[in-house]
Order: sequence, then structure tokens, then C-alpha cells
Amino acid sequence: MEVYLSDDEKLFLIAGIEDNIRNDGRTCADFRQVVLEQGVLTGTNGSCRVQLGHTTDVLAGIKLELESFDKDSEKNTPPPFKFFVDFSANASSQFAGKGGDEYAEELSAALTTAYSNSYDILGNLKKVQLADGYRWKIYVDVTVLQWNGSVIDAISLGVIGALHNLSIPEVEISPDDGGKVSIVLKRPRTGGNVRDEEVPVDTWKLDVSRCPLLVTVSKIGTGNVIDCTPEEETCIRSQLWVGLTPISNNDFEVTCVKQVGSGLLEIESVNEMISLSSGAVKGLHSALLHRLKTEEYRKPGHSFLL
Amino acid sequence: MSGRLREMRCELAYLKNADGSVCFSQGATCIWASCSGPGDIHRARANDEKMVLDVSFRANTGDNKFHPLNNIITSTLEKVINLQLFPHTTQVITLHGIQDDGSIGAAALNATCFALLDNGLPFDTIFCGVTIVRINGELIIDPTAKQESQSDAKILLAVCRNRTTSAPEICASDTIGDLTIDELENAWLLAKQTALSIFEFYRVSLERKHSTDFC
Amino acid sequence: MDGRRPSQIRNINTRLGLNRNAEGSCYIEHGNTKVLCAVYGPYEGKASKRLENRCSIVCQYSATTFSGLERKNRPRGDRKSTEISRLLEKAFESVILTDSFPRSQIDIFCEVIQGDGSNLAACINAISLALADAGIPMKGIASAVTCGVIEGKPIVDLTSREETDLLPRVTLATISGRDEVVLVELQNRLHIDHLNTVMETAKSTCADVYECLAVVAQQHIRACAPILG
Amino acid sequence: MRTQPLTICEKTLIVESLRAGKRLDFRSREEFRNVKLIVGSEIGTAICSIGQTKVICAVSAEITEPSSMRPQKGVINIDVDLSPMANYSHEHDRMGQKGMELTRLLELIIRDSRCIDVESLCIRAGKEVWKIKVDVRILDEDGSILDCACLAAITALQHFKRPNVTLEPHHTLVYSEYEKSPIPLNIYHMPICTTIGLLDKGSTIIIDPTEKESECLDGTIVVACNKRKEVCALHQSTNLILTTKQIENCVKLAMSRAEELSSVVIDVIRQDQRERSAFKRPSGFAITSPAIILNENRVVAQQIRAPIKMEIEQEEIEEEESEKQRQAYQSSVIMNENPLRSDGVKQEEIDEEQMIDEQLANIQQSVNRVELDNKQSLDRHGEIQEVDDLLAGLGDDDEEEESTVVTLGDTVDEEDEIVLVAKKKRF
Amino acid sequence: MTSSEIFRVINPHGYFDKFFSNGIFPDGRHILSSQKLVFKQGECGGVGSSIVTFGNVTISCTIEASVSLESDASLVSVEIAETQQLDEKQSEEYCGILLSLFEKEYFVKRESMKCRNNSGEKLPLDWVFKIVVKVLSVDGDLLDSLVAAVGAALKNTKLPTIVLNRGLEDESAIEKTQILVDEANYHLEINNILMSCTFGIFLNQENKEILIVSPDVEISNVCTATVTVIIGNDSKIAFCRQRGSISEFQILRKMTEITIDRRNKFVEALQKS
Repeated sequence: MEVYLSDDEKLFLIAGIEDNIRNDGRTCADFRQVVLEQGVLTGTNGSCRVQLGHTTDVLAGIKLELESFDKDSEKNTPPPFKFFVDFSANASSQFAGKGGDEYAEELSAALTTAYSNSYDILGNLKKVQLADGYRWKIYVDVTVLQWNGSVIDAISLGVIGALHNLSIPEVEISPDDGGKVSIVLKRPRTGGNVRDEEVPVDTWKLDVSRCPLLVTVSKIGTGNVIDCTPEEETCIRSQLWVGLTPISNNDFEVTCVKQVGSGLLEIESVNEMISLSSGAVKGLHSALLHRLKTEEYRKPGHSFLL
Repeated sequence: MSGRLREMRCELAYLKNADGSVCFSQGATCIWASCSGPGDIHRARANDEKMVLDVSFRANTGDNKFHPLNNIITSTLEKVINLQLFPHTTQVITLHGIQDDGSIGAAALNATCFALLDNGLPFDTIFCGVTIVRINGELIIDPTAKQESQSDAKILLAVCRNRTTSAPEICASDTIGDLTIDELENAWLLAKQTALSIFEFYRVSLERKHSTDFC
Repeated sequence: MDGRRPSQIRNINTRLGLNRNAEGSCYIEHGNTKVLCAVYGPYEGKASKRLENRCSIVCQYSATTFSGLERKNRPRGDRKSTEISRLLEKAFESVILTDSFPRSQIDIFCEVIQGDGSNLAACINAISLALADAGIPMKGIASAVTCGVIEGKPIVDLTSREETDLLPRVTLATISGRDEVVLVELQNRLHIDHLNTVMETAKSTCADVYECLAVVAQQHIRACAPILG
Repeated sequence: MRTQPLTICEKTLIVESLRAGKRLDFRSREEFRNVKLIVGSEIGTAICSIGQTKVICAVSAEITEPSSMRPQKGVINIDVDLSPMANYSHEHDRMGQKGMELTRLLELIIRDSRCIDVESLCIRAGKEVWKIKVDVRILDEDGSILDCACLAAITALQHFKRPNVTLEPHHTLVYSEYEKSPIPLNIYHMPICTTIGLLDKGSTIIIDPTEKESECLDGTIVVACNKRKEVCALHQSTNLILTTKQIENCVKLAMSRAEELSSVVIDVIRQDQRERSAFKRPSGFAITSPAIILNENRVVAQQIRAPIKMEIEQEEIEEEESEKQRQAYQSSVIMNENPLRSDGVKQEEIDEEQMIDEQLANIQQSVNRVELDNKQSLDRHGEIQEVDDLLAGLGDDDEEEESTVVTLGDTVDEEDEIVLVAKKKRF
Repeated sequence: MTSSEIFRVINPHGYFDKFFSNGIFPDGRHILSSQKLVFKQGECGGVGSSIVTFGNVTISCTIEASVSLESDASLVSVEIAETQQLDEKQSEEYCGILLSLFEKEYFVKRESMKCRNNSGEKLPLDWVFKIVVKVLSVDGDLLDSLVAAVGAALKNTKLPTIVLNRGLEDESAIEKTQILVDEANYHLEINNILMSCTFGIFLNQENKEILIVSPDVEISNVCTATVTVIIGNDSKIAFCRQRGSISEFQILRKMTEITIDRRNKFVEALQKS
């Protein structure tokens, strides 16, 4: 983003970070205020909107499609996820046309690597594979509506929220002639004259407790910072994307580390950054789980962004 | 050895927007050709010493980016027109094969020559196109589509008048199909004869055009 | 279809000025159709697009991959969205007083977050509000509506289920409700006798939509009046 | 190469004259230019010319995979090529803004208004479907290219017949037009589009503007409608503010125009069918003889209008320089020869006319002697002299009108009866 | 720059005239002596491949084969990999020429493209060849080395036999799974070995036409005409492309003789390998 700072403003900021105080009063390891709403889009199977610090605004939508896959190559079936990140031109005029496409590809690649071993992260993902060669293909699309730094954190939160909100219909498989399969949505048996479509299909949810959280850790001066504002981003030496998945209740396992942008990094500072990020993520993760459980169920399609 | 040359009809200055245009038909094969005079060209493609020729033969259907005829037409034109006269310019020549009933190559060459004559470019020599096919050993000139599909060898010749002796000579040719060297020689001679009558047709139609323009 | 009377439009709620780094931005909801739009005000754009006597308008329409019923694999760039962008460009060339900003460029981006029928009309309303928010001089607030015909009876503000292949529908955009048509777009075949009934209803509904937009614009201006001082 | 823009004084002249209701080519504001429609000898090709604008359209069919969303629907693909022949600012193979808009409008009119039944194009659901390719080539540009292109496309589609197909377990057989007669496409309705120019806020309406006029208009509105009084497409071009009233009477004008033109299209197609059924292959465009000027809905008396130097001289040139040769009937033209059947050519239509046998005899009897001297037996010279003396008389009795040309007059008054010009003169 | 180079740049025609009128190339080679043709077969993948160096032009040609149902579509497709030395127009032309040669069934007859099972009878399946040509260095006309490379690659092609495990009378469509590739393979019969040679015609001061064999780019700009002749078996002209006018016909006769004996040498070399 074109945020221009004069040199001494940068000096002031860097000095502040070195003794752990930032312009907006946060310490180096705090996140900005996170707003998370689920089920905002009626047209999708699962959706969630995340707003980070009143500016960065991300919308994740998930659609399910039936996909046939050759079941004999059991072992290396690719995970059913397909990530697609898109920068809406609303964020800034540089994203018009093909502007934001390479950065978007980089983000979707990072997400795909983070979710590559999805079968052990999401416990009940096996159920996605229906019998003889059919399974649900999960299209996860993320649109960035506003862009003000640390997009990857907002996106990973959005994806987890959307996966949590995802309702996958139960399905009955009855083999048909000519090797085809007819799929029937399972409905709770209700007598009476209620028409079949109105009865809500029973669905099941994915257990998202062990989904990876991606955090950006950036090196400014000598200090490491989490969740930078655009002003801080102008004076970053280098940035690191750290993917963390919780194993037991409070310690985390690093799934992916990716250096973004140019800049030199010594080995110890990398370890420092990773430990800093895992500390910060603990707090974020527990807040996220709490939020997912307690969010009351609102009428779908209520208007958000208001 | 000879067959009848199908009669040719041509109308010059047929289109409004083109500098030189012709609707040329040879038998049932009909080609519209147009050329727009030496005009300005994008700096990247400009050539300092000579004019750039931008020839494109466009059939009715299909993507027309490349067509085998473009090459023979461009090289004949390079030999016939003195390009050094117009540096830094381009000549856009477009041919539309409206209807194809055999020997489309020859008709294209004739149409290009007419269009450029109509446009008034300085010619060193005049040129025309002749298609000769071999059907079970017989050389046939100016075949119709049916004869062309029966044939097993096809020769497209561009004949121009020699600058000095003004006798017809072959300035470009494309041959495909099993031919012995003698058959090729016969074909060359046959082509030179037919070229004479085609040049005759050129003179007749151009006389007619110029006779009415200036009266 | 969803319990509304034929001439009743879906409820509209809007919010202006939510995108901080755009000159003008607006979020509008026609029932389930949600459109977000941002305007980057007259700035010195690309040399190739610059025009001498008036400002050039560049519009980009993109619908998110999950906006429609089926998942699209590319949000913009396909034929449909390029065509709609061109339509919007042309429409707003006549609404905005373009000769007040010679040799400059206005960027308009609208993103259909969820498309549930008459997306084009919602986009036009969103853009005109965003332009108002950006304070760009215009002949008036353009309001638009899509209206179809079933057995001669015109129905207004179609939802995606009503936008089937057989129902002829006209999208009409007028300037501040007056009889000044800025954009008219017809899908499917419409018999000539129904033409003027459809036109009349469309024009009157545009006037009603204009009322709502005007109210929202005034409230927004009044809200930031103290800031402007 | 850039074209010269319109000079200011030229622009003011045109605008003043339009306001005064006059036009440079003596038409009033509500008058159309004459339309000429010629169908080619290959099935599915047609040239349409409105005034000076000439567009050729060729329709072809091939087998492709259908799209996954609609497995049993055929595909229609429309592709416009603005050739530098039309206007030297165009470049080969580059579709500029104008080309894109033209393609988009044609798709709107022909594909989205579903005038062709797409289900009948399916061979094997999900695997093989007919893809109809409509290739439009703009040959000369003098305003209202879209009307001309749409008319040419519609006629070509009516005229086109796709090859017959039979299904076999693991491959499909495509027949050339010798074995099984090709099947025409079934077309529901014929959308005809008209471009209506508008001046100073839409108050004055200009019908069928030429190139120069359309440059100084405020904007144009395109209305496509068909015989059954249905509006198929409505498109408003550049910044133009209209009232609904103006739009309505534009639509009425376009409606009347559509009826006239669809009758022309139907007559041309019927005329061509009658000829083809009699196994006579028209030579189509070979003799697009310009000499026939279609008298459009003007009284015949106007035929000999006040002689303007340019007008008459123009006609005279075409008359003079187009060599009036006898139209020797050509052997039948081989349409999309089926490569599968290399022997397909042999089983000729047996009832070829005498002309073809005479030509074949000519080939057998010509002994393969090659004389080097130039008084060769080619009877070319003879033929040219013979033509000269014939032409000297300038009488156009032997003039050969092959092109199926129909005069259309809205009010068919007595002396301007519909002239179905199809005199077939054989020498 | 030595004076000869300056002379070469200012008046190329005069410069070359000195050499050609006494029959040698600037690098000392006699004008009618043919360039060295070196080819290696079977190195770079596919069912058959070859690398050809012809004078200072080196190209590699690989043939990838796949099986397709019987149809009347053309069974061979040629693709020249994109390089900066060769612009798109030229590579398109070369592909066109090669395809027309294939259509005339010069290289391979259509029946020999039918798949065979191990007992040798024909199956209702065809082999489809995709010829991929990669150009390593280009100077002057590419057609000679192209034709030689394709000929050598085809000669080197070995096709596996096919096992079709379905009953002969089974009428349902052939499924992909029913086609199995066997180990035994057989050589593809070549219908005709083609040899192409390019000539330049140079008009010296006394405008006598001098024949030059395989001129490079610089020389062909100076020549008044360039002719490419391709000779098939029993010394028939398969293809001849002439650009620029030639006064008498004898020169063409001489060209065909040179190409014929070059072809005989090429055929022996192919037989040996």
C-alpha cells in the first residue's frame, strides 16, 4: 500500500519496537482487534468474514462439489481442498485487472502447503470420501475486500471460521446401472405432507480444532513484530510466514515456514521469531475456539459490514 | 497438354475505402483483393531502406493468421516492385478468397497484381499466376476444384516479364507431387504461353478502365 | 415469487464511506444481492487512456467466485463481466460531468459479493452512491431497476430464481427519477406491445429507488457535516 | 495506418444538413440505403451490401466436445474479422475495441436470442456435438456495419446445411453431400437489427447513417427485432440520454424495417433452393455484377435521377470495364469434399448439362503436342475479339444477371413490381 | 575491422562476386561441394528420434506416438519449438510444407500407421505421431536439415505391438482400459526417403548465373534466386520451391542431379545404421 513515512518517523517507530512498544500501544506480540462473523453468505455451504483492526477485511466462502477420483491410488489421493485467493479491486486501484494476481497465487500456494496433510489435521475428513470413487471437493475461495497489512493471518482465520461453519450434507449412495452411482440427500424421515425440499437435510461438521494458523512475523530493526500495520510494513527488513498447528492442548507444532520478500535472516533470529509466534498464536487460538463455539446462530443472510 | 483457360472477369475500384481494389473472378473462383497505398507504420516494424509488405490471404472460415500463399505472393512482389522507393512505409495487401473452385493460388496472384495496378504503384515488370495440375500424366492448366482433387501433382507458377527481353519467365514457383524434370520443363513452357494471354487480358481491362477515367 | 407484490422492490440497506483508502465507497444490499463498490477519484491515470477534452472512466465489474449458484473459476476477465464493465462505463460517461476533469481518469470498481438477481441494477445504484460519497459532480443520482413481464403483467426487481431463461427482462437506468434514460438493456425476446408497459413501470420504480438513494445520500452528508465543519 | 479524422467544417456541414432534413446522398432522414443480398455457390455463404458497406458471412460446422455444464447443447461460435480492406486503420488479425463490440452485439442478437435450435445439434450427449462457426468478414465499411453483418449472418444460417451423420458404436460417419443430402438448421425466428443514429439529445432521428454521418452523431441505438413483432436486443451506444418515448418510436421504425428485410431474405433463399433443386449450380459470387442497381423503395422514375457527374460516371465505369463475358456454365462445384471417400468424386451427378461433357471432350481430344511458337491453339484471343464487337453495341440485352436480386418496395405500386431478376441467359 | 569486412558490409554483392566468379566460398569451400551432414539416431526419447547437423544448422527431432480410434483425420502433427532465431511465420511455413509432404504419403504410407497385434494382423486402431522439432542453431534455410532429421527419426522408429483384450465381435465402444502395450516391437516401414537441398543463383558482373549450394542467410540475400528441391525415390522431384527468376531451365536440371547423388549417399548412410 502506498503509505509514505518520513525517515525520522521510521526511526521513531523502530526505536519504539526495540523496547517493545508500538505506535498504537500494543506490545510486539499482540494482535489487533479481530472481528469474526460466520454464516454471512446464504449462497455458500460455509462462509465467514474476518476484520483485522478495522481495516483489513477478508471474506471466505466454501462451496462443495461432487468429484470422481480413481480410488485405486488410495495412498496419494490429493487433499480435497482447492484454495483460491482473489484481491478485489476495491482494496486498492493497483489490484485492478491483473494487478494482484501473482501475490494472490503466492497466498493460495502457502495455504495449500499448510493444509497439505489435511487428513490428520481434520479428524473426520475421511468421511468426505463417499463410496466407490466419489467424494466431496471443497472449494475454498477467499476474497480480500480491504487490505491493510497482515493479510495472511486474516485469511487463515477466515478459512478456519468458514470450515467450522461448513455443513456437509449426509448422502446415501445407491449403485446405478452402467457403473454410475445415484446420490440421494439423506433427509430425516418425516411423515405428514411436508414437501421434501423444505425439510432441512442433516449435515455434519468438520472438527476444526487442529487447523493450522498462519502468522506473519516481521523483523523490524532488531525486534520481531506480529501483525504489522501498513506504517510498520514500510520499515520491515524481512518477513516470515509461520504455520502452526496445535497438537495437545497448549503446545504447537510448526507445519510450514516461508520467507517472504527479500532481506537477510540469521538462524537464531528465525528461532526467536518462531517461538514468539507460537506464544502469540496460543492466545489467538483459544480466543478463536471460544468465539466459534459461542457465536449465536443468527438468521442466515443478515446484513454484515454495517 | 493444354486445357482451356477459364474466362476471367474483373472490376477495378470496387471498394470505397481501399486505395486499390479489385473483384477478380476466374471461372467460379472469386477473390476480392485490396491494397492500401504506402502508408505510415508503427515505428517498431518500420524498415529504413525499403517498404514493408504486409500480405494476408484470408479464407472464408477459420483462423487466418498463416496461409501458405502469403509467402509466394510476398516474395513475387519483392522481386517485382522496387521497394527502395518508399522507405519507412508499409503496403497493406488483403485478399479474401470469396469462393474457391480450383486454382485459388493463381487467382490470388492475378488479383494482387490487379489491385496494385489499380493502386498505381510503380511496377518494374508485370506478373501473373498460373496453376498447372497433372491428371494421369496430362498437364492441365487452370483446373477447376474437381480436376484439382483428381490430380496427383500440382504446380503453382508466378510468371513475370523479363525486364530486358520482355519474354515471360518464371519468377517463383511451388511444386508438390512426383514430377520428373522433363514434365517440369513442359509445365514451365505451358505456363509461359498461358501467361501471354493473361497479360493480354490485363492490358484489355486496364485500357478500358483508364479510357473512361480521364474522358 | 417470494411474497412481494409485483411492483414492490426488495428492501435496500446501504452503508457509505467504509473503505478508508478509496475516495468514495458504498456497500448496498438489495435483499440478498450484496454489492461493494469503490471509486478512486479523478487522478492522473495512464497516458494511453487520457482524453483531451474530458475525463476517462475505467470501470471494472467482478463477481466473487462464490457469488453465483455455480462456482465460477475466474472472478473477472470472462466475456460477461467485460461486457457489463463496458455497459457501466458508457452509462456513467453520460451521468458524470466529464468535461470538468480534462485529461484525468476515474476508476470505478464494483464487486458482487453475492448475486441474487438484478446484479447490474444493484451495481448501478452502488456506483452512483459511491460517486456521491466521493463528491464527483454528476447530473443526478442514477437509479436502476430490472423489471420483467409475466403474461403481460410487469414485475419489478427480479431475484435469481425469477431470472429464468424465458422471462424477458429490461434493465433501465434513469437520472434522479426523471425521464432521462441512461442505460437500457434487454435480455430475451419481448413483444412490442408489452414494451411501453414495461418501460412505464421500470421508470416509476426507478423514481422510487431514487427516493431511497437520495435519503441515504443526505443522511450520509449530514452525518459527516460536523467533520467537514 | 491512421485514417484522416473528419474536419470541423465537414462535421458542421453534415450536422446542419441533417437538421435541415437533407443528406449528402440525397436520402431523407427516414430513408434506408438499398440492400443487395447474394448467396454463394458453397452452401452457407452470403454477401450482403447496404449502400457501400459490404460484408461476407460464411457458416461452417465441425464436431467438438460440448461444455460440461450443458452436455446436450450444440455450440455456436461467432467470430468477426475487421479486415484492412474495409478501412485501412484496421490491422490483420487484431480485433480492436470495435471488433470486440461488434462480436458481442452479434452474439447478443444471434446466440442469446436463441434463434437457432441448439438441441438438434447434438450427436452424442456429452461427447460429440456440432459446433456451428459463423465467420463474418467486413469487406467494406460505410456505416451500419452491424445491420449488414447481421443480415449476412442470418441469410448464411438459413442457407447452410450441415452434413448428415450416422452413429456407429465407436466412431461416427460424416457423409459428403453426395451420399446423404445435408440437413438444414432449424431456425425459429430471424432477428434483423437496425442502427438508428440520434442527434442533439435524441430529438432528430437519422436512419442507417453512413460512415461520415455516424462520426458526427451524438450516439446510436441498436434495435433488433423479428417478423413476429418481438424485440430481441436493445443496445444503446455512447453517452446518450433518451426518453422512453424516443426509444419506443425507434423500436417501431426498426420493426417495419425488419419485416421488409426478412421478406428479402426469404425470397433469396427460396430462389436459391429452386435453382439448386434443378441441379443448376449458381456460380454465386463469381459474377457479382455491379451493373444492377437495386431500386429501393423509390419510385422507378427516380431511377434516372438528376445525373450527378459522380453517380453516372461511376455507373459507366462499372458498365464499361466489367468485361461482359458469356457465362459458360461451370462444372459442379465440389463442396466440403469428404476426405473419407476418395472415390466420392467418381459417382458424378449423371445429368450434368451438355456444357460439362463438351469441356471433358475438349481435354481428351487435345493431343499432348506442345508448340513452341506463340500462335497456339488456345482460343483465348478469338474469344476476346468476339466480346469486343458484342460490347461495342453497349446494348445490355445479353447482359447476364445471375445474382438473385429482389427489389423491395414497401408500397408495391404498379410500375415497380417485384422484379425477381433471375433471367438465365445461356450462350 | 579489416578492410575486407568493411568491403563486405558496404558492397556485399561485389565482395561475393570476387569469390564466386572463381568458384569458392569466402571460407575456401568449393561452391558446388555440399556441406557435411552428420546425424545421430535414437538419443532423445520418443518412439524414434534423431539429431542432425547440416553445415552450421543443428536440429533435434523426436517422434511421440499415441493410439487413436480409426478416423480420417490426419495422423501426423508437426510442432517446431519456439526460438528467437526463428520467427513464428517461418516455423509455421516449415510445418505447412512438412504436413503437405505427409499428406502426399511421402514419408509413411497410411496403412503402415495401423496398429498391429503380435500375430501381425491389423487392428481398428491407428498410431498418431506428434513430431517435435527443437532448433539448436539456425543459419539460412532450415528445410534441408528438417527433412533429413524427420527422415532419420522415422527410420529409427520402433512401434510396440498392441494387445486388444476384447472379443472381435464385441460392438461396444473400445474402452481405454482394453488397450495394452506389448513388449515386442517392430520397425516402421518407410515409404520413401526424401533428401532436400537448397541452392542460390548469383548473378555476377557479366550477369552469368552462378549456382551455389546451400547458401547461408547473408549470401541468399545477395542471390537473385533461391531454390529448394526435394527428391524422392527413383529420382522424382517431390517438392520444389523457387523464389526469384531463373532464365534458362538447365540450371534446374543441374540442381536435381546434385540433389540425386546427395540423396544416394544419404540412403546408404541410413541403410548402414
